[in-house]
Amino acid sequence: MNFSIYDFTSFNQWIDKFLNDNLNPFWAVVVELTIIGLVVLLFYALVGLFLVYAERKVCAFMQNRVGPNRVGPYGIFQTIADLFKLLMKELIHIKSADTFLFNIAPFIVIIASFMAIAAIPFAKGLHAIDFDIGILYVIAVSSLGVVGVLLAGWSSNNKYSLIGAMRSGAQIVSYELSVGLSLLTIIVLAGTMQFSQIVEGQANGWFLFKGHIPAFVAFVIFLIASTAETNRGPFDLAEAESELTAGFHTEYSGIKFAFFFLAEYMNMFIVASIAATVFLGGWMPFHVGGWEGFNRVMDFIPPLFWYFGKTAFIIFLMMWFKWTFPRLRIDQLLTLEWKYLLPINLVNILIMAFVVLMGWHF
Amino acid sequence: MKEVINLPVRNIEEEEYHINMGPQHPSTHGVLRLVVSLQGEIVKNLKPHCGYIHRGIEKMCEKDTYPQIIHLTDRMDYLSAHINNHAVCMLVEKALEIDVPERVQYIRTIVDELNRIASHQLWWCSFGMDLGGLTCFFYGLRDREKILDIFEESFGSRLLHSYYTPGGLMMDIHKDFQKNVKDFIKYFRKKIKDYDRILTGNIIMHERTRGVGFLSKEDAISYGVTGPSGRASGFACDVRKHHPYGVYEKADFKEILLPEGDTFARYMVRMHEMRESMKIIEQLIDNIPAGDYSAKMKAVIKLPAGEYFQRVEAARGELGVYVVSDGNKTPLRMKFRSPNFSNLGVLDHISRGCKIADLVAIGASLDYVIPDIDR
Amino acid sequence: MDNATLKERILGLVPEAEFQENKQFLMFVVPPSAMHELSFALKHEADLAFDFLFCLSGVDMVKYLEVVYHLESTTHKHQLVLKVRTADRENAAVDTVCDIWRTAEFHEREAYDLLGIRFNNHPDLRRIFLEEDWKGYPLRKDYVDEVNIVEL
Amino acid sequence: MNSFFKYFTDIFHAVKSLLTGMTVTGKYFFSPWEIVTQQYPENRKTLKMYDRFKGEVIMPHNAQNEHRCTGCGICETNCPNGSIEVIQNKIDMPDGKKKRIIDQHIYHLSMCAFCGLCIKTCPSNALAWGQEFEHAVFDRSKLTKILNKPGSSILKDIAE
Repeated sequence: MNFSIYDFTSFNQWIDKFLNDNLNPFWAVVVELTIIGLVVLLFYALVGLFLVYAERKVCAFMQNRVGPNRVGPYGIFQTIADLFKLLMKELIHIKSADTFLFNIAPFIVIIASFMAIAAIPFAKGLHAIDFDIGILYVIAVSSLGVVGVLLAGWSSNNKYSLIGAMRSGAQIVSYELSVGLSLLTIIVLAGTMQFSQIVEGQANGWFLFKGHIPAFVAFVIFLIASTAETNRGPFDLAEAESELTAGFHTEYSGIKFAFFFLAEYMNMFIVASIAATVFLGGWMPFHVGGWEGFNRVMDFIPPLFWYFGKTAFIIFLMMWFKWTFPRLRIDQLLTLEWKYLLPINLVNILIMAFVVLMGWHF
Repeated sequence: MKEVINLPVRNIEEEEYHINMGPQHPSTHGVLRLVVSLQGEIVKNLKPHCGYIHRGIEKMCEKDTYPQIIHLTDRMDYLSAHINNHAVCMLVEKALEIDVPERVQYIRTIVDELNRIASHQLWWCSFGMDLGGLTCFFYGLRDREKILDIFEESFGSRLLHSYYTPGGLMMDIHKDFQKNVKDFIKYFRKKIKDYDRILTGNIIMHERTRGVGFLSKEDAISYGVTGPSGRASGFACDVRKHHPYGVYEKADFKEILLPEGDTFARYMVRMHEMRESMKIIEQLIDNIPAGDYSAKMKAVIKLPAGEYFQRVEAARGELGVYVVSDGNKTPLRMKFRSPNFSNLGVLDHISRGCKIADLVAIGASLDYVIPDIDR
Repeated sequence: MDNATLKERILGLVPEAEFQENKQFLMFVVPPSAMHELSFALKHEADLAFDFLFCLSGVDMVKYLEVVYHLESTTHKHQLVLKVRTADRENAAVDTVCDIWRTAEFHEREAYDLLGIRFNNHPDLRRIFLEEDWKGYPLRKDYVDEVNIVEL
Repeated sequence: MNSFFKYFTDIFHAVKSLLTGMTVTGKYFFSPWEIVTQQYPENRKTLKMYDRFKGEVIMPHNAQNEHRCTGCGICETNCPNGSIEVIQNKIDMPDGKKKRIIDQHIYHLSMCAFCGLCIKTCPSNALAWGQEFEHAVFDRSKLTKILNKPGSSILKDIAE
């Protein structure tokens, strides 16, 4: 048995073999699923907490502030303190709310983001499920979250919430198109929807560079559209605190509010990791076709590091957007999608198909 | 036997969807309540409800002597406290026909303009924040802090100064005042470029504000919309130009007039005004004449019986003080024509047919301070 | 237009207007019945063109209640003050001018709220600062409120 | 064709304006020396208020525990909010006359509007601004202060 931080395949096989040796096959699968579930849950909570902290620090530095600095050194335990505060807060019962839907909405939101994590490859072999339609699955699952948002807005029986939820509905329906189409551009180039193969396909250069202009356009569109899809940055119309106080989660308190909050950050993490995987090679180190020595040096940096570095970069970009731009109006949001992003995207796919057909990519 | 219930026939088209914006709402800048009737996201009409922090300043003034009134005027439009003080002081000086020393006039003008810049900076913060750009808020406050530091050093407090007294000033300016003001102007000339880069030039901001909340010149005059909001509609209403006071006649500055009348014009007028104010200060700061910081005043100030009116250009528009005196040391009636109160009246007119997001932008561009509306 | 000709002009419009001495403004006391008509003329006649009502205040002069209109013309730059008096404290009523100068709508509501001067034909005459069920008019000199007003 | 070009120039200008905005926030992100926040309770030692800062009204006493207040009550009449109460005492002078002196100068900080009229109008300059600004207390009654210290007396040359 030998495992390294460069390849987790043998480690996984070792666990699988160990369980199968000691248990009957059914229980081995159950134990494996439980382990994966627990690991993902733990990962989810940790990343969520870290992202909240990171966001607060990033925005603080952009605004000439220090940010959280009271709980622990440099305030690193601030979000944990916040979590405890939210856990202990009263869950306010809304009298005229649709109680069942009101309670179920935060879970729908959080489950949608939870499911998407399963398909994301973190490193070679560190991959919960490797679907052959991985991208399709992630797009399908991550857009389920809007159902939760709509239910939350509707069931709160609050006018601000309803307006926020309706805005969010309109927003996701339109921007889902751009997200899908921009990923489709890369699928045309990669020729597969399986995440592991997409990553492998970037062994001699990331798709962003291999697909040059059309890939770059698709990357920019994906960044914009995915920011919109996660209800963040200049597209946080569903929350829009200066207009709708807090939008769809106005009436939520305590841990239910924390679920929405956490789901927002996890969605951000998910779209960032999709962008990193599809455009920037996922865990694949920075390779240039033909430069063997250079590639060797790059290989020396562990894949997990590459993966989280790229994801953090995309997340930083999204935070940068959020803390710089004013918010769009709902009609401008839809104009941006239907008049600019969608037509450009369609043309871009054609160009990409042409490029692939003629073999003009690297 | 079942009872037959006659449900009223509901006409969805005619039903109004009311939203209470406020009294606690992030974008009303205080405790103002707007009852907004919506159709979808489109505002059909709105009714402002004010008075949540009505303190009866006009009634309190009837019990106070004139020097005591000064500290009440601080608390009306707290963002242009010096300018409010100036109005009352000038009114008393005019009624008593006192010649105020030249030095006092200069200091008052400079401090007024500093206050105007500070007020516009805070407006810029909240404008950016209302549009959703939270970072603007911190940049604006960061630079406003510099002015507040100058105020604190010279006058002892940051927001409610009570620095002017009838006939002069509470105390002379601090010895570092001139140097600090010049340093600030140098600093702010650099920083205001950031303001332009982050918000003025931003495409989202243009889209959000261009053509939104149009107010024609005729309506601006009829509704009495003064100050930067009125001047953005082309209404030449700058009291500093048309009824000069202080030493504004000695300073060379432009009255910013823009013809567009939309939210963006109201934004631009204020941005230009900050630069004009800096120009005024630069012209005056080195020429403060030596002299006394207060004229000789009697211990008890009694205004001769009669009526007096004084207009000044506050940061948000024209502030009028109307006093009816019966010869006592307290006024018989003191009325403040507050700029925000008149500006609020136009909100219903210009926000009809726009969206909720536009309503927030319009409200931010009118820049109301609720204590000034309620008084 | 200078104040002397303006005075003649106003007296020509409303002969029963009473001229008042004031250092700052040209000031007239106008009978309540003539106020609306005069306002209309002031706003719309080209040589007068008083289009900017920069202050409207209600005053309790103990003997009578008074509404003071401060007017300015943005084209001719002349100013004028009109006053309307009513001795009836119980049912003080004056014609509204908010159809002529829209800014009067809020200022008249304020005068109604704090001084109890009713404005005929006002589209929305409600209390503006105080609650609907407030008793009395606080800015009147005979207003007593032992709960809310603290005597120092 | 014109509108076709406009479509692309619009996009170009939009992206350019957005990037300009991002350079500003990006610049501040990477320049932590521009941070303006003060670490308040930690910097208490180095924090110095300006001389003229209006923290509270105080009555300066000298080393012999003497103040300058004659108890005339002008500050009380000038205070717009009634936050000063002057309680006077009558003492018998050696020559048989009665003389008013100050017993207690009560200052309600909770009602003070910091207008400075008491300090400005005081004929003997007995009052001044104090630089203390941490006024938060758990009990409102602690905000009522007696400005003349116990056992203090009036400065000789003021009394005459």
